[in-house]
This record gives sequence, C-alpha cells and structure tokens, in this order.
Amino acid sequence: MAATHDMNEKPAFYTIKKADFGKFFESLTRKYKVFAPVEAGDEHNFRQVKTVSEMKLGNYVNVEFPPKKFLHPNGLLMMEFAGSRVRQRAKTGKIALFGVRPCDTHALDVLDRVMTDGYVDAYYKKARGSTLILALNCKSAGDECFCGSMGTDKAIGFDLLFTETGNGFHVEVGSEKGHSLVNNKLFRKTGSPAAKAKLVFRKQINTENLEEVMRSSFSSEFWDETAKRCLSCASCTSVCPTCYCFDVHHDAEPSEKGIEKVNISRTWNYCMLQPFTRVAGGEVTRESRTERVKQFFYHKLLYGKENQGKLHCVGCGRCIRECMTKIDITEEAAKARSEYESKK
Amino acid sequence: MEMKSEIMKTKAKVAFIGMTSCKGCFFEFLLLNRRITAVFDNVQITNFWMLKEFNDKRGKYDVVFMDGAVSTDRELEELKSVRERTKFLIAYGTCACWGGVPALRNSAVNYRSLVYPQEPKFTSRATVDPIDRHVKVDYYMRGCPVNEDEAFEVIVNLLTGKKPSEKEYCVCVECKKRETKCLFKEGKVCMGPVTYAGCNAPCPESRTPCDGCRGPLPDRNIGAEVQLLKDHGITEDDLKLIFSKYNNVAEKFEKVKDEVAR
Amino acid sequence: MSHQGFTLEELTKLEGHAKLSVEMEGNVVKNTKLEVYEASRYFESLLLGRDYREAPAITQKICGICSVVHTLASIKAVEDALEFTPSEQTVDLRKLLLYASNIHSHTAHLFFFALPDYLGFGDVIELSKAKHAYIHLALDLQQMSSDMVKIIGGRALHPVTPMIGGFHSVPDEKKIAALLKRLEGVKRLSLRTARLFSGLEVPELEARSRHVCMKNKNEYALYDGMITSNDGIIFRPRDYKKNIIEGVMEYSNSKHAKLRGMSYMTGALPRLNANYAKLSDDAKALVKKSRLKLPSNNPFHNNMAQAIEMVHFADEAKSILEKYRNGMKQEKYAVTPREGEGVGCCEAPRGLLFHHYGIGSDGRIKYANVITPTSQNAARMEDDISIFLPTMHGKPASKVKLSLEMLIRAYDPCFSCSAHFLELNLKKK
Amino acid sequence: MRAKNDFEPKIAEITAVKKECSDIYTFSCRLRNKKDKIEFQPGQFVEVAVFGVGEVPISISSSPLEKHNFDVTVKKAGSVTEALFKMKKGGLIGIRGPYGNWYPMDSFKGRNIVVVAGGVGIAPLSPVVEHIIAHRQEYGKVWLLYGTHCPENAIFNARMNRWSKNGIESIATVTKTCDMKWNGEVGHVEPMFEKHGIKADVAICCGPPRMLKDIYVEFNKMGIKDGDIYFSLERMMQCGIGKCGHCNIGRKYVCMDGPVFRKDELNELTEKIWK
Ligand SMILES: Cc1cc2nc3c(=O)[nH]c(=O)nc-3n(C[C@H](O)[C@H](O)[C@H](O)COP(=O)(O)OP(=O)(O)OC[C@H]3O[C@@H](n4cnc5c(N)ncnc54)[C@H](O)[C@@H]3O)c2cc1C
Ligand code: SF4
Ligand code: SF4
Ligand code: SF4
Repeated sequence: MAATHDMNEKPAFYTIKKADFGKFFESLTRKYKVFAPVEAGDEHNFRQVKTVSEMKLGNYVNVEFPPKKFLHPNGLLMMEFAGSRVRQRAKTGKIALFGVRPCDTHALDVLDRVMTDGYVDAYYKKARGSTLILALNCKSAGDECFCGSMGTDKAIGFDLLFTETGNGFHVEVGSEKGHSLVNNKLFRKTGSPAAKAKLVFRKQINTENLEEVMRSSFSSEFWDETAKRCLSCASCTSVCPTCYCFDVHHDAEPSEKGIEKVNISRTWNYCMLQPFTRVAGGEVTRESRTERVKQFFYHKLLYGKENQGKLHCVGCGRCIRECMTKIDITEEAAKARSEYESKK
Repeated sequence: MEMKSEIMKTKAKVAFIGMTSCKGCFFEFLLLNRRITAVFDNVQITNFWMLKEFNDKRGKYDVVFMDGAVSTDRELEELKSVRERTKFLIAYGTCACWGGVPALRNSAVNYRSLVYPQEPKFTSRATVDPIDRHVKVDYYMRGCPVNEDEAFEVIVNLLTGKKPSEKEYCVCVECKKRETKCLFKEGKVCMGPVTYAGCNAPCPESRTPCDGCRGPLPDRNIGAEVQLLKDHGITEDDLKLIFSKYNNVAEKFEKVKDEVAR
Repeated sequence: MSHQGFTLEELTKLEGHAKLSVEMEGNVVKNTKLEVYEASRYFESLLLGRDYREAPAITQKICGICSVVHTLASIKAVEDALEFTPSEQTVDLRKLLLYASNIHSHTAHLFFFALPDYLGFGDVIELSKAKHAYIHLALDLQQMSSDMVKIIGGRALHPVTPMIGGFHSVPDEKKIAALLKRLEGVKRLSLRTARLFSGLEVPELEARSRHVCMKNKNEYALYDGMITSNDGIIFRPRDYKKNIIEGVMEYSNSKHAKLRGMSYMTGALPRLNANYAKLSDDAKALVKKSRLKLPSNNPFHNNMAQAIEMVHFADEAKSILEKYRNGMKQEKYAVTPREGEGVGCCEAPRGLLFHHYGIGSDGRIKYANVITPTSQNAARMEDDISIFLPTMHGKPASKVKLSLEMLIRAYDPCFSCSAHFLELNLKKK
Repeated sequence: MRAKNDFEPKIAEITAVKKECSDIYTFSCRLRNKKDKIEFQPGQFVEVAVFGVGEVPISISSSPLEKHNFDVTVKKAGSVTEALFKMKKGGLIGIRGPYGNWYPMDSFKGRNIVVVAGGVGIAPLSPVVEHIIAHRQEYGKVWLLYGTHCPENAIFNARMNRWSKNGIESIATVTKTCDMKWNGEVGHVEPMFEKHGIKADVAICCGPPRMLKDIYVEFNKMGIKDGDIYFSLERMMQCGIGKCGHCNIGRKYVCMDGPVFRKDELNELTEKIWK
C-alpha cells in the first residue's frame, strides 16, 4: 500500500485552481463519503462534508483524533453467529479522507505494517483498500509537533498530496487511484514538485542510535517519577495515530424467543490500563504504573522499530497535547538519552 | 444453540429490590425502552414493586438488582434475608455500591438533633452503608444513576451465563472514544481520571465536569489528580467536598481521604 | 371489609414504599393513615456546610423521577438568594427541559403505573408479554421524551447541564434539529395518549377540595408564577412559609402539609382547572372532546389532566425550539456568592415543589428546606379516601382495594421524594 | 470464494467430554466441515470460541498425528472456560488456528530431555511426549516430571501409565496427599531431580509463573544452558495472531513468537518474565 513513485512515466505533479477545487470536491462526494477537517472551538476534527465550504480549515494544524478510526474503528462489528453459522458483518463503504497530514500518512504506514504483515487483518485491509488518502502538506508546525526530527514530515502512501498555494493547490499523485482522480480538465500538469513550507519545530527527539539509548535505559529510575504523574487515563494511547490494541467481544442479542444471535465485535483497549494484561485468576503482568508507562514509550520508541522496521512514534505530538499532567514523549526520550550518556 | 446457562434453563427469577435511594436507578431501567420487552420475555421478574402489583417477597431469586444504601434496621434485615435467597446479587447504583448521596449524612454534623424533634417511625441506623458492608456482592453496577445500557448488558450476560465484566478503567477512556474534548483544556476540573467508567461519559460530553458518581477506581492515581486539581485552583477545603460527594462511607472514603492528604 | 377497617400492606406501582391503613366504624371512616416507610435521607442537613454550587446536584438526588424539576427549583432558590437574574435564553431552555421531563414523567406514570389498572392487567409486564398495542406507544413516547431530556440535560435522569446561572452547554443547531425531530414524535404520540386516557371510564368522586397551583398571566405556568388556590388564596413563592405548614406524622416518614390549616391537592388537575384558558389549541380541543368537565373535583381525573398536559407541553416546547432554530449561544454567567436567602418554586409533574436555602457570605449553605408535592398531597389523599370509601359500600373487598389503590396512584405520588425528611421542629407533640 | 479472514472461526462439534478432575475437562472436537484440517506441532494452541461468551487460547492436548479430531484440556478459570464446562457432546464451538510456535523437536534428537509440567501445563506438553514416543529411537533418556497440589488434580493417569511403558520415565508428585490414596511422590518438583537422578541436556517446562522461576534454579544447577531451556508462556490474548497487542513481552508476541520461548531469547528482552 506504500506509495511507489515509478508510476510508469505518468506525470506526478499537477495544479488545481481554488475555484476548480470546489468542483473536484463535489465530484468526490458523489463517489465517496468525504471526511475533511472542520474547525470546532480551537480544535479540528474529521467530519463528513458535502461541499468544500463545510470544510473549515482556519489555521489547521492537525485533527485532534487521528485517522485510525476510519480503518480500525472502535466497536467494529466483525461477525455474527446465528443458526450455527458465522457470517461476516463488517461494512466498508468508500471513503475519502482529505487533509491527512504527513505524520499521519506515516502512521497509516505503521498500521499497514502491523495489520497486514504476517496474518492479515481482513477488516483493516478492506477498509484501507476502500479509503482514499488525500494528504495535505503543513503550512506551519503546531507547538507539540516534532515530525521534523522523526523523518515523518514528508508524506508517503497517499493517493494525492495537496499543498496550498496562493491561488489553489499543488497536487502530487501517489497511486494509480490518484491518477484516475486527476485525469480531467480541473487539474493541470506541472513539471515541478511543490515548494515546501519551512516548518519551525519547538520539540524534537534525537533518533540517532535511539534503539540503543532506549534499551540501555529500561531500568532507569526516572520512569518511576514519570509514572507518579501518570493518571493511567489512556488519553495518550487513545489519540496516538499508531495505537491499535483491541479486545474482542461476544454479545448475545435477545429476542422474544431467547438468544438466537451473537454479535462479535472489537473495541480499542490500551496498554496504559491495568486490566489490559490481567489473566484469569487475577494475575496482572504489568501491574505497576511504571511498567505500563514504559510499555507505551518503548512500543513507540523501540519495539516498533525492532518488529516492523519503523518507529511507531510519528511525531504528531497528540499524546503531549492530550496529557493532563503534561507527560511529554520528547522529554522522556531526552531523559533516556541523558541516562545513556551518563552511563557511557 | 447451547447458550443458555444452567440457571437460565428455566426462566431466571429476577428481582428489583430497593432500599434508601432516590429510585432513579429503577426508573433508568425503564429507559431500556423497546429493549425492555425482550427482558420481560426472557426472564421472570418476580419482584419490582414500582411496576408490579404482586411481588414475591419470600421466594428464591436467581438475580437481584439491589438498589439503595442500608440506612434502617428493617432494610438491613431484608438485605440479609435477600442475600440468603439469591444466587447472584448485584449492587445496583452508587447508593448500593458506595453509599452514595444518602451516605453524606455520615459526615453531616448532628443531623439527628438538627432534623427532628421526635424519632420518626422507622429509625435510622447510625451510618448509611453500602450493601457490601453487610453482605457479599457478586457484581457492582455503579452510577448515579446507573447506565441502562450496562443494565441491559448485564442481563444479557446472565442469560448466556457470562459473568459481566466490570469497567475497570477511568471515564477519560470513554471521553476519548466518543471524541469529547477534555474539560481540563478549557480550564475546568474533572473527576474523570479517578472514576470508574461505564457511563459513557455523558457529563464531559455536555461540558459538565464528571463529579465522580461511579466511585473511585482501584487503579486511580489520587496524588496526580489532586495535584492537577490544585493546579487548577481548587483549595484544600473544596478538595474534601469534591472527594466526599458519593463515597462518603467510612472505610472507602477514609482511604481516599488519606490519599488526598498525602 | 371489617368493622375495624383494613390495611393495604404494600402499595405498589408507584415511587417509593408506603402503606395505607383505614379505621372504620360501620360505613364511617374514622381514621386514614398513609404511612410512608421509605427511609429518611435528611437532605436538608446534608446540605449544611456544603458549597452553594453543590445544592442542585445533591438535591436532584432527592428523587430520580423528578430530578429535573428538583434541579431547577434548587437552582432558582440559589439564584434568588444570590439575586441573580438568568438570561432569557436560559429561562427558555429551562422551560424546555421542564416540558420534556414532565412529558417523560407523565408517560411513565400513565402507562407503567396507571394504565394496567384500567385495562384490567396486573401490571405493565403482563401488558408487554401480551404484546398489547399500547406497549409500543408507551415505550416510544418514553424514548422520545427522555431523549429530549438527555439532549438538553446531558442525562435522562439527574441532568448535568443545568447550573447556577445557566447551562454548562446549550443545544447547538444540530441538537435543536434533533430535538424538533423527537418532538414531532412526542406530539403525535401524546395526542394518541390523550385520546386514550380521556376515553377511559373513571370512578365518580366529587371531592370538593382546595386545589393549589402556580399561575402567571403569560402561560400555563410551570417555571414561575404566583401560588394560587381555587378558593382565592394567592401568595408569592417566597411567602410559602407563612401559608404552608408542614407537620410530622408520628406514623409516617413523609410530612403532611396544610395550606392555612386545610389539606389541598396539587398537580396536573389543579393546574388544568386553573389554567385552561392558557392551553394550546390542540389541548383545548382535547378537553372539549373528553369526559372532563372543568373545573373537576374528581382526583381520578388527574390522569386525564396529565395526558392533556402532555399535548400542551409538546406545543409549548415547539414554540421555544422554533425560536432557536439556529442553535443557542453559549453565554457566560457571572454569579458571585453573597449572603442571602432564597426560595425556588416550580411545578413538578406531580405538583408544587419548593426549595429554600440560606447561604452564608462564604458561599456555604447555612439553612435548607424542601417541600415536595407528595408531602403536600398526602393529607389530601387521606381526606379523599375518607370521602371515597363510603361510596364503595357493598362492593367486594377486592374491588374496594383496587379502587383505593387507583385513587392513590391517580395522585402520581412519589414517596421516595417525600421521605427525604423535611425540615425541623414544626409540629411538636 | 470468500476472502480468507483469520478472525473467522471454523465450527467444531464437541464429540466427547471427559472429566479429568473437578476443574479440568478434556473436550474432544471434530471440525464440522470435512475439508477442514488441523495440522499442528507440539506446543501450538487454538482459539476456542464459546459463542455469546468469548474466545480463549487453549493448547492442543492430543497427539499431533491426528488431523481431523483433536482434544483440548481446559481448566475452569473464568467466564469462557466456565461456559465451556457447561457444554455437552454435540455442542458447537468455534476454532481458529493452530497458532503460535512449537517445540523444535528435531533439534532435541539424540539428547536427554526433561519435561516439567505444573497443573494444567501438562496439556500442551502431552503432544511433546506423544511425538517422542512415536519417534522413540531418535531421542535419549526422557523424564516427565509432573507436579500438582492434590491427587484429586493429578490428571492424565492413564496417559502417564502408557508413557511409562513406552520408555518415558514419568514421575508425578503432589504437594499434599489431601488424605487420598496416592502412589506417586509427595513434595515439590524441585527435589525430584536429585531423587530420581535426572540429568538432562534439554529442559522443557510449562506451568504457573512461580513454578517456572523455581524450576529454573534447578535447571541451572543441573548445568542446562539457557539456550536449551524452553518455557511455554501464558499471557492475556484477544486475537492469537499478533494484532491485539495484549500478549507482548517487550518486543515479543507470545502468540506469534511464542508461546514456546528459549530462556536465552527471553534474556534479551527489555521486559522480564519474572521480577
Ligand atoms: C498459549 C496459551 C495456551 C493455553 N493453553 C491452555 C490449556 O491448554 N488449558 C487451559 O486450561 N488453559 C490454557 N491457557 C489459559 C487459558 O487461555 C485461560 O485460562 C483462559 O483464557 C481463561 O479464560 P476465561 O474466559 O475462562 O477467564 P476470564 O478471566 O473470564 O477471561 C476473560 C478473557 O481474558 C482472556 N484471558 C484470560 N486469561 C487468559 C490467559 N491466561 N491467557 C490468555 N488469555 C486470557 C481471554 O480472552 C478470556 O476470554 C492457555 C493460555 C495461553 C496464552
Ligand atoms: S507517541 Fe505521541 S507523538 Fe508519537 S505518534 Fe503517538 S501520539 Fe503522536
Ligand atoms: S473531560 Fe474529564 S473524563 Fe474526559 S478526558 Fe478530560 S479529565 Fe478525563
Ligand atoms: S461522567 Fe462522571 S458524573 Fe457523569 S455519569 Fe459518568 S461517572 Fe457519573
């Protein structure tokens, strides 16, 4: 699913005028359910829109809740069991996500790897296959963003990548589906890639030999201090675009004559929560808050790289923004590094 | 289909029994709306004085939804007797689980001398207790009021013979799932981080701080929550009020109070 | 029925626990006791020393069925004490919430408690199992009206959005649209309900009694107005203490209130009698077509009055919603604590409700008193029974028992509410 | 043909229920669809679904030679297992799998092996023993050491007898006799190594965490290297196929990289299996 750039010589770059963009948008809504950032208060979120005017970009930095919910929704009804048969029930419609930021395209790449390497998660795969990713380059970085240091500031795996220009958009094509979308009069070919806005980041993680740094500081005491501040509210994991853990549920549905149908669904669950590792009999393998805090940060900053060859933190800054007690992944990574340096 | 559990072979006898409370949790049960007919069809409701003319007050029950806190001797006797006749006893609602609002009188000064010139007919006990102070409880259904979806889930689980699982995580988890913007971001304070979930976070969703009606979560981090509240301008005095609203029951509250003091 | 009278051990299909004992001599009722054994909860003392902002959220827990109106009466009392005047939008939204919750409460009462008696079913569970046509009417009406409360109040019971000053959040355009959609259904089903109930045959009972309700010149009063009786008494809610005296009964955990020495009825029937002229056209038309001749002195007509009120409330709710089609604006409320005393009064589904607080300069509650509709109706219920029983002379005991229960249920009493155990040191022995 | 979906269980029928002891039953199952097969290696597990209640990972306890029928031996532990215990012959359950890795039986060839089982841990180790018996000549000396609390909980007596007759030195021990008739040993498993002169090159163990920790000390004493010690681990699982994230130990997934782990592999992980 990752974008490949040898699109058989088909031109990769286009422009579209502001006025035409509205028409393009409308044509999209005829084939897809289109979701785009809509401003609400001081946040943006993906909302279904019918016309371009409903999309409210304002000074859009990123959506508060990441795109994972479209591909791996919480509460997905997977199957039902009735009359001694199992039937697949997951419904997937064609959707288009406009305004996916570069960091989130990397997050989708992470999810692709997790969900389709080895065993294939059929629900995810199907949803992914019917979702158009219309990425949008950033004009400025948010206070908590640090994609610059994670190498996730350049979008990948998109169908189209939009860059706002003075009088419209520059468009980069990233897939066959993307080609079919620009193959009309609204888009004009252009030879050059878009001029990239210079982003200024207030935060960063030094990723140089990060794996070694993280491995060496697993038993450091600063994690206990971090855990003391942690509410175990799972807000970080909830908003992280690459967190995917889930539970499977069987729910019976009673009718007049008793129980004749069972719905099998899945809901998100989070490693930050104590019951996450509780087995029958009551033993909890990650009982202490410290262990759970570490699981999150290590999954993001080490295990992902070890298992999927890519860090699971894409620098979107959501966990920092969402944490009520201001636990900050960039600070934790910095602490790990200074431990590492001091041990050297 | 072999889904019926042992107890459900014959229609389970389900009773709703009430003690000291506002009766809202019973009313909440009626909010199952159309789903309630499936409940009536699949279980035998032997006791629900709010709905039924004839109530079986001495028989055996498979499942009892015990609402309310214990505040009179008469209630205590009934509670003990019901427990003996019940297979699965559910503490139904915050009053039954924690003492709830009625238990506020445990810390009210001189409520007796203040309130009445003469003993009323049914004298109150010295303290208002959650029911597990006196009997074993098989499942806790928290909330002031309970959430009718949870009530339905519990009944369906019992039909399939599955022990319902408690929602052992905090309200924030549900806030995030329904994409509610955190109240702390608006400078409001919230008890969500230390409160049992299961309500689906209706209060934060309507921009009202969670006031902890479902009681303190075992895995709470009171220290961090208290710091957070203080950072948002809550005074020591207010902290005591906030933490005592629904859990003003000696042991349980003392524990939280100690944590607050720490 | 024996010479000594009889006892209805446990009154069912109502809120809270109560029993009825009647002493008779021949056909003459000597003594009627409505005994409420719902445990006392001492709400007034629970409030002492707590922050004034906590009052609504704590006192709403007096009663799960009319928690909305407790919340609003409590807010009004605090605002009265703090001399705060809410905005027009706030008042409109509060009224809307009251309409929705009164419809919800009436639905529950009419269908779950009262109707099975009239149709000859033991209870609503039997009605449901029999797949009776009315069960879906009841459940759908309940769903739509409780949804409305949920959308405005955040929860269907114990609403969380109302606060001192205004609302934590107000419905935006989308929510107003959702409310209008629910309301459409509510109106349709309320009409059916009203037709159903005004066609039911009720026992004859001419109980000439004092009827008391709220009245104002603009509307069918629920949210504010003067306390008015059918025999010409009129006073401001603030002066309730000068007029209403609550007595402790040694046999009951509910207090019994009297208005200038006389028992009285409060609730839907007194409201309808007094406010007929202010009804919406549809509601008026219903009254005309019904068996109801206003003013009515038959407490059994209370159910009919409730059903007609539902239609009127739906119409009133509609006009408020139309006014705010584009959504409401979130306002800022500046309420500052100060020393003061205030009374808040509203019409609950089952009648007048008073909250009364004294607040110290530190914002802590120093004094509290609550009078619920059921404790006001209690004395009247006893009196009605004394009038009604002799008319049943010669009827089989089971019929008498049922009719008595129906009479009590017609009042829509809420004993959990009345036994919060009210204020202090009135009737000393 | 429908796209393959790894979450979709195959329907299996319970063909027999055998009570091993009060809280451990063996369920024999047959896949409904004749075309479906279960080919597994010793140590692997399946996901067993009791519809309406949930799904749990359970090791296969029958011989790996059997392809269409298989057994699971289950201890009553919580809601799904309890519901399973209420099922009778003819009942339908869901089966997915087999999943997970297995004991590298080939690499044990020619070596002396000690198999240590605690409680229901004997279930996943049973196929290991069956495999060895089927290829008895290829392995050296083999001990089976099985510990439980009470004679009442000591299951698989018949199998143990058969194994003994087929060249496996089978030793069962209970911590208490609980006033019951008992022919085996009494005491913890650890002292049994010396008592029975066990000298193995390879150790295989499945049991409760406490037991793994204690027994590891014995393996060490015996001079078995971490690279020759195999543990079968148990963690919370919701999917069995490396997606749900519950069973992680450091970077490893118990469902995919395990449940069988070599001790030296575990040493490399950030998270430790015991504190
Ligand atoms: C690889 C593997 C092999 C196993 N083999 C066997 C076996 O052969 N025989 C046997 O009796 N038991 C075995 N278990 C343990 C068995 O899975 C648990 O006892 C069982 O899941 C308990 O489920 P429950 O619903 O009865 O308990 P509950 O406490 O009600 O559990 C609720 C849910 O949590 C999960 N869960 C709880 N405990 C465990 C656990 N220990 N491991 C994984 N998931 C859990 C399950 O998804 C379960 O549905 C094995 C576990 C694993 C990981
Ligand atoms: S760990 Fe935090 S910054 Fe990194 S991707 Fe997840 S939410 Fe974004
Ligand atoms: S609003 Fe309250 S419950 Fe919701 S996330 Fe914030 S702190 Fe948690
Ligand atoms: S959000 Fe808090 S106060 Fe509201 S229902 Fe849930 S637990 Fe109760």
